[in-house]
Amino acid sequence: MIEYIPYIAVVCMIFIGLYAAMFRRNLIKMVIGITIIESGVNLFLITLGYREGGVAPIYTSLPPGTTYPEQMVLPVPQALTLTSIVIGVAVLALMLSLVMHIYRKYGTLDVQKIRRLKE
Amino acid sequence: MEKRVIAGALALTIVAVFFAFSIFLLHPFGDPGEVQMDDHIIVNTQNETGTNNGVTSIVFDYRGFDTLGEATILFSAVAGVIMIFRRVKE
Amino acid sequence: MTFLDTLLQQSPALIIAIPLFAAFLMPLVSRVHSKLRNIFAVVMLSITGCFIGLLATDVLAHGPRIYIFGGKDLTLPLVRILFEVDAISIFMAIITIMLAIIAVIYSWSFMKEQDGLDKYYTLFLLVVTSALGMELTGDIFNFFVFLEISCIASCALIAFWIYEGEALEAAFKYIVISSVGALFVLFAIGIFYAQYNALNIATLANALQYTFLDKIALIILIVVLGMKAGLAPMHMWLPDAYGRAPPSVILIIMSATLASFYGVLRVVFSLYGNVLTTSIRFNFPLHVIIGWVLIALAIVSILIGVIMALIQSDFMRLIGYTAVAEVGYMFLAIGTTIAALGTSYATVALHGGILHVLNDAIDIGLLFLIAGAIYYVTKKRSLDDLGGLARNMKFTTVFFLIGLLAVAGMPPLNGFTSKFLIYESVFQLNPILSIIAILCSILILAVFIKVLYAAFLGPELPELKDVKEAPRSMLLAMGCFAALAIIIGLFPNLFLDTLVKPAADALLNHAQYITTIVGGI
Amino acid sequence: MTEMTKIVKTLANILFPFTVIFGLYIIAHGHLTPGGGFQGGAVVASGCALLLVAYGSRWVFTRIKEKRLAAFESIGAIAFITVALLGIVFSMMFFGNFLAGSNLLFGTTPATGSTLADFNTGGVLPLMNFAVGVKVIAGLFVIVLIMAYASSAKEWGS
Repeated sequence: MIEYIPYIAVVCMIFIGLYAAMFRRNLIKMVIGITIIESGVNLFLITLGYREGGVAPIYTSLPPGTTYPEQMVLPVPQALTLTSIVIGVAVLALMLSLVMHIYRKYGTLDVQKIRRLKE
Repeated sequence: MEKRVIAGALALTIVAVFFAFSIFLLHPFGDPGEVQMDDHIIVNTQNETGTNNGVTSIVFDYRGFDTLGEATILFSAVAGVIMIFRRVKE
Repeated sequence: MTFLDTLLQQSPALIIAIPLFAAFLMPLVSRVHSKLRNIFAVVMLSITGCFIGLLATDVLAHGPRIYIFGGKDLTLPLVRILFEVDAISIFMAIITIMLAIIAVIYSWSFMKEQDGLDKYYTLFLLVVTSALGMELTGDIFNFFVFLEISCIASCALIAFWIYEGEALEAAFKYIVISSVGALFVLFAIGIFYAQYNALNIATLANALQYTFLDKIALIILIVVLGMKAGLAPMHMWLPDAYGRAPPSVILIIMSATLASFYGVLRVVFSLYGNVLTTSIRFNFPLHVIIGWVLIALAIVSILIGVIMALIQSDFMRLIGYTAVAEVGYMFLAIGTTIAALGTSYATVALHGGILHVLNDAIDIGLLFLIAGAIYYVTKKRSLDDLGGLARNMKFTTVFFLIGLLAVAGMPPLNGFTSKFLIYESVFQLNPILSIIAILCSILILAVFIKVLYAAFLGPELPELKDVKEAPRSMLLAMGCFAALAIIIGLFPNLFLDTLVKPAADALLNHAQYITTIVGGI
Repeated sequence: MTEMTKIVKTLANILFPFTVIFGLYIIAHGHLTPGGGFQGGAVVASGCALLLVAYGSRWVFTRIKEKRLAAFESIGAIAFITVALLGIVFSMMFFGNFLAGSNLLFGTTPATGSTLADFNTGGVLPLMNFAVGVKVIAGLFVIVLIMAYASSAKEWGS
C-alpha cells in the first residue's frame, strides 16, 4: 500500500482539478482546476521514473560508488515532464488573457452570467 | 442546472472508480518495470551526444523534435497573447 | 544518390520544418512589408505541398517510409522520435495542405481590413504544421505535442474577433475542453510508458498485452480524440467555435479536427490492431464493442447535428451543426468497418469513410466560405436579415447550389459517392442504421433549401440593395472547392483507386505498420 | 501596475543582476548540470518580472516595446530550427548532432563515467540551449509585460 501513495495523490489531484473545472462557476477557479490536473499528470510522469535510491542521471560530479544504470532514476519521464510544464505555462497564459478579456467585456467572472452561446 | 450537476457528478464518480482500480495495477513506486529504453540512454548518453546530463541529452538530442514542438507551443502562446491584447479599431 | 532522392529522403522532416520556419519568420517578414506576408504564406505552403506530393508518389508506390530524427539507422530500443508515413497519413496530409492553401487564398481579401494580421498568419501556419505533424508522426508523445500546438493556436485564432464577446466565450470553451482532454491523453501516454517503456506507436502496438490499464488508455484516447473530432455528445465546442471564428480560420481548424479523426483511426487500427479481434468478456470481441459504440455515437451526432441545424437562424452556426452531422457519417463508416471486421462490406465502408473525409473537407469548407462571403458583403450573420442575394451575387449563388447538392449527397457531386458507399455497407450490417442515415441526409437537403430561400431567393431587402459580388480571391477559393466537388463527383474511381484504396489497405494491414519498424532491424 | 516604494526599487536593483547572472549560468551549463534553456530562461524572465513589479509596467513599456521582444523571440526560435536544419546539411538528418565528437566547437567527448564538468562538450546542445534561452526570456517576459500593461491601461483594446 505504502508504495502506491504517490499514485493515490495523482488520482486525488486529478479529481480535485476536474471537480473545480466542471462545477465551479468562477472562471479563475476553472483555470486553477486545470492547472491542478496538469500538476497531477506531471506528478504521475515523475513518479513512473523513480528508482529506489536513485540519483539524477547526470555524470558531472557523480557521487562516488554509484553504479549506473541501476542507481540512476529514469531520464525520459523527466524530459516529458519538462515539455509538459512548458505546455502548461503556455495554456495558462492564453487562458488567463482570455479571462481578462471576458472580464473587461462582461464585468463578471460567473459562468452562468456570461453564457451567450446557448443551444 | 440540477440535472447537469447530477450527470457530471455521476460521470466523475465512475471515472474516479475506474482510476482508483487502475492505479494498483501499475508497478509500485520506486521499482519501474521495463527499463530498456532508459538504460540505453543512461549508458550511451556520454558517447552518443557527448554530454554529461542525461536529461538534457533527451530534451535536445534524442527527443529534440519534441522540444521544437515545445518551443513552438510557447511561441504560439506568445503570438496568441499579443493577438488577443492588440488594439482594435472599431 | 541524386538530388531528388535526397529531397525525398528528407521530405518528412521538411514538410514540418518549412511551415514552422515560415511561422517563426512571419513576424519579421511582416515588419518588412504588409503585402509580403500573403505571398510568403502562399509560397511556403506551396513548397510544403510540393514536398507532400513528392512524398505521396513515393509512399503510394513503395509502401511506408520512415524518418528518424537525429539518427541514421533503426536501433533497438527505439529512443529517438521517428515519423512513419503510410498511405493514410499522406492522404490526410494532402487534405490538410489543400485546405490550408485555399484558406490562405481566401483570407487574402477577407482579412484585408483586419488588423493583427502578422499574428494571424503566424498562428495560421502553426495550426497547419500541427495538423501535418499529427498526421505524419509515429511517436505517441510527439502526437500529444502537436495536439497541444493545434489546441493553443486554434484557440487564439477562434478569438480573432476579440471585440465580440461570443468569440471569446467560444475560445475559452474550446481551450478548457481541449486542454483537459490533452492532459488525459498525456495520462494515457504515461500508462503506456509505465507498462512497456516505449513511446513509439509501432513498438507499443507490438508489445501491447491488453491489460486493464490498456483498456483505460483506449477509452481515454477514443473519448478525447473523438471529442476533438466533434463527435457527440462532446460536440458542444464545435458549433460555437465554427459559428464565431473567421471562415478562413474554420478551414484550418477543420483540418485539425480531421487530424484528430485520423488519430482515432491510428489508435484503433494500428495501436490496438493486434488485439482488435481479442475476445474480452462473454465472447464479445473487442472490435464488436468498439464498433457498436462508435456507431451509436455516430448516429447520435448525425441526429443532433441535423435536428439542431433545422432550428438555427445563424448561418455559420447552422453549418457548424451540419459539420457535426458529417463527422457522424465518417464515424458511422468507421464504426461499421470495425464492427464487421473481416467481411467484404467492411472494406467498402472504410473506403466510403475515408473518401468522406475528403468530401467533408470540400463540402463543409465550401459552405463556410460562402457564409463568410455573405458576411463580408452584408456584415450580417442571421438568416432573418438576409434575402434576395442571388440578384447581386450570381457566382456565390451558383457555388452555394453546388455546395448544397454536394453536402446532401446528391448525384453527380462528390458527396454522393462516399455517402452511397456508406449507405450500401451499413445496410448490410443493419438496415435501420442505413435508413436513419439516408433520412438525415434528406433533412440536410431540406435545411439548406431553407437557407437557399431565406438568403438567396425571395424579395430583395431594401438595405441589401447595393451589395456587391464577393472579391476575386474569395471567388477563386470557392471556385477551387466547387471544381474539386464536381471532379470528384464525376470521376470518383480516379480518387478511389489512387488515394483511398491504398489508404484503407494501410489501415487494415496493421502488421505492415508494425514490421516496418520492429521487424526491419 | 503602478510603481512601488523606493525600498522595493532599491532591492530590485540589487537583486536583478544576480537573478540574470544566475539564469544565464543555468542556460550556459545546461549540458553539464541540472537546468537548461527553459529553466534558465524562466529565471531571467522572473528577474525581468521583478523589475516590472518594482517600477510599474508603464516605466518598462516606455523602455522596451513588445514588438521588439517578439522579434527577439522569433530570432531565438529561428536559431533553434536553424541549428536543427544544419543537421540536414552536415549529417543528413534533421536534429543530427553534427558537432558531437568532432573536436570542433563543443566537440569534445567526455570520458565515460563520473567526470568533472567540461564546458567544451555536448555538440549542438549548448547552441540549442542558448537559442531556447533567448526565446524563453523574450517569450515569458512579453507575456508578463503585456498582461501587466493591459491590466493597468485605462483604454486598451475595446
